[in-house]
Amino acid sequence: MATQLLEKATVLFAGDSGDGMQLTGSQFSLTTALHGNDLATFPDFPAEIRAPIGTVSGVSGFKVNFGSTRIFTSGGKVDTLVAMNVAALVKNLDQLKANGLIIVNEGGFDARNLKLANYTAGQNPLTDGTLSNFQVITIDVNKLVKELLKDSPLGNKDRDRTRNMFMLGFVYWLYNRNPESTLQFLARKFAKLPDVMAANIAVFKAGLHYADTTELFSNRYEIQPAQMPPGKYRNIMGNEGLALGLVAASKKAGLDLFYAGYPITPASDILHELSNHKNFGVRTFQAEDEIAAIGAAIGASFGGHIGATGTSGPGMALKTEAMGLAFMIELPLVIVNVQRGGPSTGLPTKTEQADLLQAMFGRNGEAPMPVLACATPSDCFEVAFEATRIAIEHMTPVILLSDGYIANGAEPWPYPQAADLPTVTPPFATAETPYQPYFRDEKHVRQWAIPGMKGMQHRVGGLEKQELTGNVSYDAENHERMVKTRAAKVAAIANSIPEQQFDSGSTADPIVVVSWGSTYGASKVALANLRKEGVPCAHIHLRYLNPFPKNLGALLAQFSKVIVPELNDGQLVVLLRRAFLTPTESLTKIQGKPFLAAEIEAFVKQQYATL
Amino acid sequence: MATQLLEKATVLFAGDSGDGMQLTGSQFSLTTALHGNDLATFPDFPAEIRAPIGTVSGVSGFKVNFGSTRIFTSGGKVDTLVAMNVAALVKNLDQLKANGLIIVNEGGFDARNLKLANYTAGQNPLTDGTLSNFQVITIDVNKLVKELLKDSPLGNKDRDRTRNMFMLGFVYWLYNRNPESTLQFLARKFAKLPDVMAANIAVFKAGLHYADTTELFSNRYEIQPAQMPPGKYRNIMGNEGLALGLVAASKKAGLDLFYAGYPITPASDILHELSNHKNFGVRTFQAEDEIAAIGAAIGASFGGHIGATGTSGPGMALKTEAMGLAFMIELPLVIVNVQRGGPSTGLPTKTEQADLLQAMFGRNGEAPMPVLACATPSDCFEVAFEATRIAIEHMTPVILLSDGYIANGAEPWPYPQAADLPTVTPPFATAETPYQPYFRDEKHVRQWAIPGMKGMQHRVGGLEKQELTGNVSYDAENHERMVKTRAAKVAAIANSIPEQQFDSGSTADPIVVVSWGSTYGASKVALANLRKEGVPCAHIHLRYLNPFPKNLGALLAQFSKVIVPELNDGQLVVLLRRAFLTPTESLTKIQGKPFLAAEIEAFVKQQYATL
Amino acid sequence: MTTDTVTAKDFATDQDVRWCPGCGDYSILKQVQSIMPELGLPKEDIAFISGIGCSSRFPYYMDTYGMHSIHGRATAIASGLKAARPELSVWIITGDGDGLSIGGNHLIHLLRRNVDVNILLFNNEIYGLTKGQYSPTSELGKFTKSSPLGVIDQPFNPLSLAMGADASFIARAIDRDPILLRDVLRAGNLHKGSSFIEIYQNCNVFNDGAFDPYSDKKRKAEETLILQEGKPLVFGLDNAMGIQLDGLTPRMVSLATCSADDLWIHDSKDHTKAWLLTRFFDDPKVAGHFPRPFGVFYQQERPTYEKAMQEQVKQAVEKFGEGDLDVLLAGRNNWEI
Amino acid sequence: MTTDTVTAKDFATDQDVRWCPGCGDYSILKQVQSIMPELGLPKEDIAFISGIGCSSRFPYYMDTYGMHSIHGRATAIASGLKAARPELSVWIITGDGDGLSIGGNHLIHLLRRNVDVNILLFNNEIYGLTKGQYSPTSELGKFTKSSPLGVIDQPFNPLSLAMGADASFIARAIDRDPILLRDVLRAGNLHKGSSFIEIYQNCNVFNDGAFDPYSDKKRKAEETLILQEGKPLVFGLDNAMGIQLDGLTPRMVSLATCSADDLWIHDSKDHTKAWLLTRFFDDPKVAGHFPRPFGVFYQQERPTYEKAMQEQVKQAVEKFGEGDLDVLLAGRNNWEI
Ligand SMILES: Cc1ncc(C[n+]2csc(CCOP(=O)(O)OP(=O)(O)O)c2C)c(N)n1
Ligand SMILES: Cc1ncc(C[n+]2csc(CCOP(=O)(O)OP(=O)(O)O)c2C)c(N)n1
Ligand code: SF4
Ligand code: SF4
Ligand SMILES: [Mg+2]
Ligand SMILES: [Mg+2]
Repeated sequence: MATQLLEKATVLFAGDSGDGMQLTGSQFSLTTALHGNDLATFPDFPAEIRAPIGTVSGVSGFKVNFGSTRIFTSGGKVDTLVAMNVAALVKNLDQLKANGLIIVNEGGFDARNLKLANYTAGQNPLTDGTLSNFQVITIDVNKLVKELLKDSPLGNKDRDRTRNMFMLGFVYWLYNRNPESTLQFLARKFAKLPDVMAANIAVFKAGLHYADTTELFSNRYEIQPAQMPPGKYRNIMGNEGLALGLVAASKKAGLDLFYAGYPITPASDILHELSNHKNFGVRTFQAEDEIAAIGAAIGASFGGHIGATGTSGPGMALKTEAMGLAFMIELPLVIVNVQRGGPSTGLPTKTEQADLLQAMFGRNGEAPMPVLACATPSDCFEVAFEATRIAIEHMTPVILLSDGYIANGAEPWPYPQAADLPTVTPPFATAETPYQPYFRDEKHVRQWAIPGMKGMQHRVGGLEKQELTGNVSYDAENHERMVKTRAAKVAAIANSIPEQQFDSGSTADPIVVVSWGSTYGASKVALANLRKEGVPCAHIHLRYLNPFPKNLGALLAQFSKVIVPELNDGQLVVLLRRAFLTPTESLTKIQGKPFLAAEIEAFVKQQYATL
Repeated sequence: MATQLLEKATVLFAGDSGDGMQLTGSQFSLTTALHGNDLATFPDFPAEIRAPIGTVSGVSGFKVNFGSTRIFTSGGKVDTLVAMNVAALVKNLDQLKANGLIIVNEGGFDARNLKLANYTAGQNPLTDGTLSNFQVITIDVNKLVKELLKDSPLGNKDRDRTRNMFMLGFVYWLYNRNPESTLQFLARKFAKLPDVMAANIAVFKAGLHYADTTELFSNRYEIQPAQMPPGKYRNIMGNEGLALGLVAASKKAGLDLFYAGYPITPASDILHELSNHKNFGVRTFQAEDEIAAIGAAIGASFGGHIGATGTSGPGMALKTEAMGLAFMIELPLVIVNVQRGGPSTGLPTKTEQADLLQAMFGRNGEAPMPVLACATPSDCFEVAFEATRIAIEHMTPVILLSDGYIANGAEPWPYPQAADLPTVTPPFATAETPYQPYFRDEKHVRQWAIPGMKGMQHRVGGLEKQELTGNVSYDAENHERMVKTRAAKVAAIANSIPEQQFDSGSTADPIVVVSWGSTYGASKVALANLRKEGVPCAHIHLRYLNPFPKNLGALLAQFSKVIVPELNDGQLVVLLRRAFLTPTESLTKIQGKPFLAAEIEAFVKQQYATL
Repeated sequence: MTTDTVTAKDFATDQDVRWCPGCGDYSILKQVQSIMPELGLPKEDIAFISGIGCSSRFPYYMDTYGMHSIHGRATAIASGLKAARPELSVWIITGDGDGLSIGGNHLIHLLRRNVDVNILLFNNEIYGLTKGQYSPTSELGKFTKSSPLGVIDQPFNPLSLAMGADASFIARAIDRDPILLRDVLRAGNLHKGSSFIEIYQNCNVFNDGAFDPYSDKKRKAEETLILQEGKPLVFGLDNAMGIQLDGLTPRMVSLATCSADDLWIHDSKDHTKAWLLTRFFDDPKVAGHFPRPFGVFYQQERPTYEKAMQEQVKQAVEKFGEGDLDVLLAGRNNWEI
Repeated sequence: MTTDTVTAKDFATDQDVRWCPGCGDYSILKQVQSIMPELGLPKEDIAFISGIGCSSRFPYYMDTYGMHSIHGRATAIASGLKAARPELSVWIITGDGDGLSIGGNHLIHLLRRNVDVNILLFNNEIYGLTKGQYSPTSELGKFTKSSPLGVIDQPFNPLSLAMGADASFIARAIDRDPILLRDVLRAGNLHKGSSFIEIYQNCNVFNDGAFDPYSDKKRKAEETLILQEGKPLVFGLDNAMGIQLDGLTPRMVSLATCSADDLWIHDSKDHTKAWLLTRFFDDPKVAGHFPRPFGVFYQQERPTYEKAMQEQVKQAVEKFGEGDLDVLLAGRNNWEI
């Protein structure tokens, strides 16, 4: 049996919502990460909990892009598609590379499934030539599993649920993965259900063996460990990284984290994750709604914890009034928006970047807040840490934008050592001088006195306040000064953040691509390809959207073309025009899914042609 | 007794919150309007219901600017200041013209009042030379009223409450006003309290007579009727005009108006006003909060009424999620924001224009809505009518921005005849073709089917919907098309609104001042003065902020300098840069009060000098 | 459309029903559709308004006018719709999260106002759509995705809450007893005023079996107390048990030792009794617990909000005459130039 | 600071008190300041959190930590503060609009969670700060700025609502009875859990005299029923009248014809009795109406939210050890390159 060395590959597991594709994909990812590959994943599931079985709208998919080189997106076209039923095949066929491999569960192609996927009687994609440009392997997993488990004490439903393990084992063999961590996982997960454990392990191994023994393949694939910088790695999902970033920053600030949230897709996992870390002094508060959540977080911050709250678009809308309060009382607070397709309820399980202007301007009155965005699952950790640092050290609410794509995506992460993380210093009031709640330091930051600090009792609130004393003031000039000072305080954060660097290229290039948030990966890959092809373009990725890094305007001014790819109708463009009057070329995609590198490449080339 | 003819004058009535200055000012305004003068008013009162008596923060003022020429602002410096007590004098002295007239109630300058206004014992502005540059008339109104009413059956408190009438009568004499309408007003207001009526009338007349007989003046003033276009006039306050605009448009559309609100300064009066017009089929719903208010209005629109809701900044923040729903389900809805000083609770009784960007961008996802702004109290009527027309004819929520300055201000209004108002045509579905809720006409407008229409049952909602059918759709391309179509629908409104005109000047001038909302008046006066002085500048006033009139970009491109005065930190500027990359000079004032024309003049001159 | 030819099927739409197989929502949908013809209204005069949640997908499956609105706000939206259009039959579909968590305030305000709508609160004691966090009706100590160490928030007693908010009609039903569910729906529909109907609904994915005591064939008789107007409160196998009132204190008694005449007779007009019934809310795992009542607890006639609003419009017309726009525009004081 | 030397005055700030002269808020401020020393806590361990409204200006006048937050959200903010800092004494100041209209939902959720705070709801049956619109406690038919034809919304019964939300402590007081007000404040402070205290407060500008029946010297005795633990319910001039319970039905009786021993004895632990007392809510203009009860209606010990939260943190530490950041960052599966 020959082993073919590949540089990278993309595998897509697709099946019905009930087929366990998310678990299958996660296991494959973990094993692949442990194998030393770099990777990126992209789960894609329906908005319904259990969309109608067998229908196209009920298909759940999990895509893994992995390689021996660095991986920056969850991949474009797919090399290997696992299709558990007709609908899964139909829905994903257009993602497959020409001559790509399809592994089909024949059991999912019976008359019922064909009908549910809208095939007329007698038609079947397995036989009608649809798949003639692909390599197809057909296995009747249903039958095999039935046979294998015929003596199992499990009921039919539970038996059928193991089918995904067959496919997982099969693909492990194909890509030469080590089954060990999955075997351990199954043992742990079903520790209390020995029959279920036995069945799953048996089926998983059956998949492995079936691939090995049936001579379906003339070769298997090997993707060698990637040349990643040496260090300790783990797999991390975006929401998980974000949660850990909050915990880490709170610890480095010597504060307890108080996270208040109301469940909403795709932000709920932050709440779930943090509720498991109470031994870090983390308190999680599931509030009655998003307003109560930010309210409770403000209360906790007033009490000297670091308050944080997370949500997605519709919940963000509800928080805006309270964000204004947090802004006025100048307390640290982290507000996370894991963006999803909008507007309104929109596309709850899909990704989008259309809440940037809401983050910037979605409040009554002049209430500028720092806004940061995460680029990748592991970047979520860093940005959450940084957002928390800014909130605490600058006594301000901070908005952190993530999105559904990175929130649910995963990648290997060279996690840091606690000791190497920077210390965060809350500007606590000291007893040296009489406490004045709105006395400010040279960064315009006020001092923080929390209940329990003797002699520093004071009142804060949403009415305009007098400089220094914080007493209510309706004085005209005082109001103007306070508005300007609060703006200056946020602007001054630019002094404490790094200057903007190039991700690739330099001012010598005529074109620059400016990305933000999750469009990082696709932009990076596109730029690498373009430069290979000789298109002279640079890449700037923005972590800080407000304030911008100090040198950004000067940098952009040096390019003939500034190209801004965004998963919205052109929102960063508004901010660049506002700040620098930069003429920009906007590349937008509003389809609930991430850019393909190829889309960015094509656009840049087209723009290059007009230079 | 000589009568001096004046072109215009500004009178400011100032006293304690309990002194009835708002009523005094309104009466003076009404009489002045009936006299045929043009006028503009500006009430200015504390946020507290009854701020501590006698203190500067408790002062309530009402300013009336009136003339025989057209009046566009509530005036700059004051000619005549009526001061009921020390605090009223202290607070307003800097508004007085050099050599201006002060009419002082000496009874309000006793030791207690002096102390409350922070005078140290023995000091008194009446005697310490503070007023040497002014004409001062001192009357002990307290004593006179006490004497006058010594036989009145009224209690002390009620007697004291009539003091404002003395001043009113006094000023009527001075400015030659006809007392008749005020006498009628008092008779009507206190019809059920004959003693109170008698006392008020007696004191009012006493004021008139006192001025006439005491020879305090060598002359009185006359301000002749203004040269206003002929027609029928009435006085109108901004919120009142806005309410009438909503009623009128609903009638012209053949729909009932359903107004849902939650009280908030300075928007509450719209609710109050409309609750008096139930005989027009108007329903008012005082909701439990702003979210319920917009919710109920959406429900009413779904039911085929024209739903409207009004609020101010903090309430607007709460409505943003539901605005997204209204945008998705494409129902007519008018959302009024009477802006006040922000952020957060801010300066509730002061004016500001700082919610423009919130109106534009304060929603999750891509949800552009038409935004209009009112310029003056009477313009409130027209813009409310127009906003309602757009909402109905284009099936979209529309945001209407007013502010505290015009909401509470008043001016004479050449009110229209109902028959002359345009007809509004709701795009009701017809039975000709099978109803498809998201079928659109050439303006991208969908048809409206309301409960009770047979065979047109359909479901709407906040999830993304399929073109034509309106069924839920998670399809990628459909989503992109729908986002673009909804934006195109709003953009297409530019075809149904007038092209932008100049308020004064033309493209021949090198400078243009672009105003929006309530800065209209000050800008207009400034521009008139500037042009008189030979500064070549034009004036564009924007009623439509989204979409902009079609020709706006082309117009602006023809000027060397675009100056944008705003009562915020530069928000329209963001929109102009976004739309046209227009370099702008921003003139901002964030003091909770309107521009003075002089401030705009100075800025324009300074900019002119750098040309 | 003549309404007497209409059947349940006419109320189905062409949309695929997208709940999980086995979800209790199916039964509720079926019972609602099946009583629709009894309304005696054409389909176009009926509206279903929902918030967000699994349950809130309901309107897509009803061939009436409908809105799948935003989380927690169906009550507010329906209030506006009914106030504007009193002649419509308006149904609100909500969940324990949608109606009691984010939407709690609009719900209690609607109830006190007595807007004449029917509120069906699908209580599955969990957040279904967001995949399994605890809700305001989840029991103390419950392990869920967001409470890995157990819930520490005392749950609401939804019917007590509704009574606290002066609801004029409250009832409880369960997905697995279609006959009772239909009876309750009918009664709610007939009631003029806000009808608050809590429906226990099994979420077989995230909270399977939460209401088994009340539907399980073996336990049902002991655990449920079916309320029947004018009838004594009896329960248990062969109705061998009854409830007696000893002063303010309800007691369970055996009919072997006590005559049915001495039992508490159900009177849905009695406010205090209804309150006491809402307090039959024990954990069925606790010894000596009371059975859980089902049926109509309380109904009271009082003026509805939309009628009062209509009345004011009528009065205003009587008093001031049909509004004349020209009079309004001219105001009280005007002059000519 | 030794707390025993502290007096009411120490709790005043240097800010001018800005309520209208004659406003009932002054008395409430005074009584609160005067019981503060009895808390036995240094000033820095006390926090007053308010929403928006006339009443909500309160924190500016208390020399403790304080927040004048946004409309309706004090309850949410205080929940977070107390959960984070259980050792603080947290007081919520709210109005009938702030607490029951826009803030109704946070209020009922706080009550069910039993966060150990004291809620003072200043009920003046009007919106004061926005100048006189009706509130959710304004009576039917009332003419206000926003109801020129009379209110059509049935008002809340705030104490019934609180009981519906499973409040663990409810009480009523009035601005003009300082002694009773102080007693109730003390009881609320001592209660471990959410103390919901409704305080009738005269708004002499927009709703003057709303509570005159309960404060007017001449009518007070007939119109108020002062609840005293373990004592019979008596009222009227010379306590000549009493309340008896006839089954579930309360009746007013004359003590001339009935012995005090047969009267209803106040027991603030009795949930059903407390409920019945909240229903003593008649319009005093209606003949045969019951007197309005004042004092502590109900108190029940049950676990507080913040204690349970603290407990979980402790348990987590016991089970998993004090969190080690390096272990957290490394996760379960990692590898070295
Ligand atoms: C403003 C807002 N917050 C949160 C959500 C997410 N969300 C959708 S449904 C839901 C709760 C669902 O629970 P429930 O109302 O009990 O309905 P079920 O799914 O159980 O039928 C939540 C939190 C949302 N859509 N909008
Ligand atoms: C979001 C929001 N909506 C509305 C308001 C306006 N507002 C301020 S206080 C208030 C109600 C006041 O009534 P209440 O709570 O009874 O307090 P009171 O003034 O009577 O003490 C309202 C509606 C606001 N500040 N914020
Ligand atoms: S998740 Fe639960 S409630 Fe939702 S559809 Fe599935 S079974 Fe029903
Ligand atoms: S308006 Fe009423 S509640 Fe407000 S301060 Fe004045 S008297 Fe008190
Ligand atoms: Mg639920
Ligand atoms: Mg009030």
